[in-house]
Amino acid sequence: MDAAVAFITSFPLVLVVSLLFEGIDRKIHARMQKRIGPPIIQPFYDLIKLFNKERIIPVTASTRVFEIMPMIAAAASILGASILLSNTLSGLGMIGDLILVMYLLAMSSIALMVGGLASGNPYAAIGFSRKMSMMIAYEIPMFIAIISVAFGPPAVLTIDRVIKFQISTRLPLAVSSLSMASAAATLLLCIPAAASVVPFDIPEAKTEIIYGFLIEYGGPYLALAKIAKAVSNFTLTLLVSVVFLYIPSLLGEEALINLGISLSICLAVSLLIMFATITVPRTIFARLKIGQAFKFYWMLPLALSILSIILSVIGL
Amino acid sequence: MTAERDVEREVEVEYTRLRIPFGPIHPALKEPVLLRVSVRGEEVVDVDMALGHVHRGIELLAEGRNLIQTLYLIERICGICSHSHTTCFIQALEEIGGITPSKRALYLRTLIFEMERIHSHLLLLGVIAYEIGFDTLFMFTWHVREKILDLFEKITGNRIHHAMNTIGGVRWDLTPRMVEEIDAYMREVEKSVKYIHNVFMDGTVEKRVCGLGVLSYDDAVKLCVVGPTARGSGVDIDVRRDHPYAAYDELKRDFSVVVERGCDVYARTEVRILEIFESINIIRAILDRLPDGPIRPKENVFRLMRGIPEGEAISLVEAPRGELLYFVKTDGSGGLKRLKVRTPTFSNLIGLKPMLIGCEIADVPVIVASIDPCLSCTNRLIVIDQERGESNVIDVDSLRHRVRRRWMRQ
Amino acid sequence: MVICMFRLSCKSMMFRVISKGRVKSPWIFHLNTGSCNGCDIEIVAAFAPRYDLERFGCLLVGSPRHADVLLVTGPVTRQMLPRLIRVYEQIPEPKVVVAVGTCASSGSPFLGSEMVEGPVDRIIPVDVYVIGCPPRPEAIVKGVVTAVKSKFR
Amino acid sequence: MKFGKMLRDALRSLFRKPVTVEYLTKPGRMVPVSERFRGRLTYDRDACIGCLLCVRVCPSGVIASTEDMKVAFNISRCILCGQCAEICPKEAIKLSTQFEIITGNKNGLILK
Repeated sequence: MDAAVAFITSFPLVLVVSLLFEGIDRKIHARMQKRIGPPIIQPFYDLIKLFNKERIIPVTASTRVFEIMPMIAAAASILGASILLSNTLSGLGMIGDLILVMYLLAMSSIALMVGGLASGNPYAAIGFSRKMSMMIAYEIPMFIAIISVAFGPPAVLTIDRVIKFQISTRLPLAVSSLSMASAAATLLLCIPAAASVVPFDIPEAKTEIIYGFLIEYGGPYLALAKIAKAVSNFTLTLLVSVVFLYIPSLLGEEALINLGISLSICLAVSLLIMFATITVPRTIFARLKIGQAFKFYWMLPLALSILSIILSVIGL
Repeated sequence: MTAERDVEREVEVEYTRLRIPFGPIHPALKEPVLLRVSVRGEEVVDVDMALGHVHRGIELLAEGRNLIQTLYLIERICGICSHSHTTCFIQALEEIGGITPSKRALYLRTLIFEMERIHSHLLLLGVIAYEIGFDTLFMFTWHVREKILDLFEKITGNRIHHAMNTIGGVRWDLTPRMVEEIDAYMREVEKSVKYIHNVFMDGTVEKRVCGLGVLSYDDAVKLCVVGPTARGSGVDIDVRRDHPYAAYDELKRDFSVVVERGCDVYARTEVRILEIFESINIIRAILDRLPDGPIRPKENVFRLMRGIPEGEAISLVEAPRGELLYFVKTDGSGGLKRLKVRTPTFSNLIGLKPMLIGCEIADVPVIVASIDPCLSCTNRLIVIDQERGESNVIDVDSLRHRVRRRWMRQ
Repeated sequence: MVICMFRLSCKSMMFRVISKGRVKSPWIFHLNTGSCNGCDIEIVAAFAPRYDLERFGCLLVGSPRHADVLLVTGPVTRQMLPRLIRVYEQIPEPKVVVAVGTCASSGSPFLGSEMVEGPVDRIIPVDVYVIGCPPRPEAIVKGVVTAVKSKFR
Repeated sequence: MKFGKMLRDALRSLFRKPVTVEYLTKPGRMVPVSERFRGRLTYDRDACIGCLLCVRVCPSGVIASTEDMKVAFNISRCILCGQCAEICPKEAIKLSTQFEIITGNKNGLILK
């Protein structure tokens, strides 16, 4: 497929799929709590409503930053998701696009943080400082895990080449070697924190600091922030499913010919990943405190990611 | 030298602290209270409390109304422990009027009392789960609570305000079918509460509630905290055992007072969970030994009200949150001269300060919830002008005059 | 002519989509202005599994900036009066106010108290009153749904 | 210390029927209202003898006497305690089991 066409068509696709994912997540969450829950297309209703609400900018806010940051956040996460998706579909890879995707994801959450801080609300300030420490906790293991792909058997940081490597070995990357397995585990452990769901929703804890940096956002800004969050959650799960668990590679060369089938398998795998790393934890755990979360991330995922890099240097 | 360093430290604390108004409108608080929390980083260094957001002037309103009207008015002091309030008030009236309710009425009063305790404790367990972000446990607990509310609706006709008490007895009787239903429900509730108890020992929950909000035994005695808050700190007090009222005198052997020595949030939570089991035991004993007889005097309630002479009495009950005290002074013609209510939360709120200082921001809602604050109980007859920061004491007589005038106007 | 018709139909389509979005996702902010907790716990019970307000798309939000529906309980006490007005102003348009419980609707039985500033509709416009002391969660569910449908459609 | 004690229960309830009562979405579904439920007042004007006992016991000023020695009710003030129904000597006031008293206009709630 032509790269430009793939890139452009992936914008609406990313939006629709990530919102659907969020709807499914909410539905399953509700069913696990023994209730019916909202319809699956609920996020669409929410967005339509939010975009048509009044814009209120608090007096204490620095207006420009407050207004622009949600847009940057949404743009960055959509761009990241569509780069990932289009590079999966089309054979034309940009060199180092894995790092680019990770950067854009981090960028989107940083933009939200800064925008929230600009609102001047004390709760937003606490949310900012909490998110900052959380990002230090989870971004480092995540980046190390991604970099270990470059040290490992695929020896590249390009999505397209990683996929081709998996197809050539006819095995998903996470199964192929010990180092990649631990890198995949690191990423999976980091998803709840990056998506900021219970037990790691400390920066947005509703009952403690009332959504943290989102407290003053309302109407269209909140809609943009919601899009940014939904899309970046989707991107994270898709990233793991494409880079580490590319199940279509079991089909061999056919995976590259029947793009539709391989894409739908990828989406199904990322849905499963979302269920396991976002929906289930937020149903069965209580929220941790920031110190405890920090300790957890620097105990387990960081150790795992360093292990993966050591293993891949050794060549396991 | 050390003094200098202290001053230096104080200046630094003053410079780096952030004052956060926690409430009065906050999703963690179902009722408005304002906690001015000063934090440094995540650590709480100082707490200041401002009450009075739910102050409705009930004690004053009661003085302008007759006893029956007051009975339903004071039921609206609190929606969670409404039966405790009316029981306490009615007991005082009966003492003044020399009316003895029948055995069956007393047993029924106790039955509703204990059911209310179960419902209140389950509600609190749900709220604690909600504060720590454990939504599923919250949903589960509140679903179990629905069963108790169903029973309330079947027995008394409303889920929250039971309107069970009347002068000299109770208003609704139990039918044999209801007895069976209560028994069956109690079995279900017992099973579910055992499950909830198990889930409260989950790792993430334990990380959030253990070793937090410590209120030592000495502090608890010094600050006169009551109810489960005191019992969680090892203070062995319970009005039901110490000054038995209603039918508790005869049910003494069917329950024991739960005392924990953990002093933290978890201890207070566990006291409540174990008290639910004790309440179930009491309810079973009541159903076994429910005496026959009339539930209320044959006389018209209006005539009974007229028959209450001038006098005063103090009454005590053990509400779900602790000791509840009423002082009632009647005027002999069916009205009240003075009503004074001291609610358990009023005593317990003072205990919050030693609990909160030194904890993290994340712990504030959990600790506040752990004393089970019932602020609508607490806020009465303190007039404080918050905006100007001055307390505005209005002369009682002029206040009474103004209130009468408004009541007439409407 | 045809273009005009097309534009009109587009516009009406847009309106229909927007109103559908509004009806289907009312986010609720709950404000206690001195109630006895009865209504408050019934509102929370309406979100519990038995009644599950979330199946209508409702969410209980913690910040008035996110909300569409304001549920007010309690006769407005003197200290909560400025806060009620502030919260009402903080909610972005369009918004709906539902007075839950008898004391929010008419102030009874606290009418005549010096500290009660009268029922909610004396201070902010109220769209739907749910009478009851406290109303059953079902009544609250129905109150929210009727309010949203009557105002946003 | 064990983690995830609710996992089994949560997964099990995922495949079970939810406990939600589908009130409003499916007609006729609701939690049964008990017989003793104290709902909206009903008033039998013919049976009323005008003793005005109900006016004196009402805690919230719902009931007012009219000129022809009967009473009128302002239901928007009613706290549903049931004391008026209890004290009425002729059983002219009763409590129905109707619990949905929802209105956009309070003036429509005057009962005569």
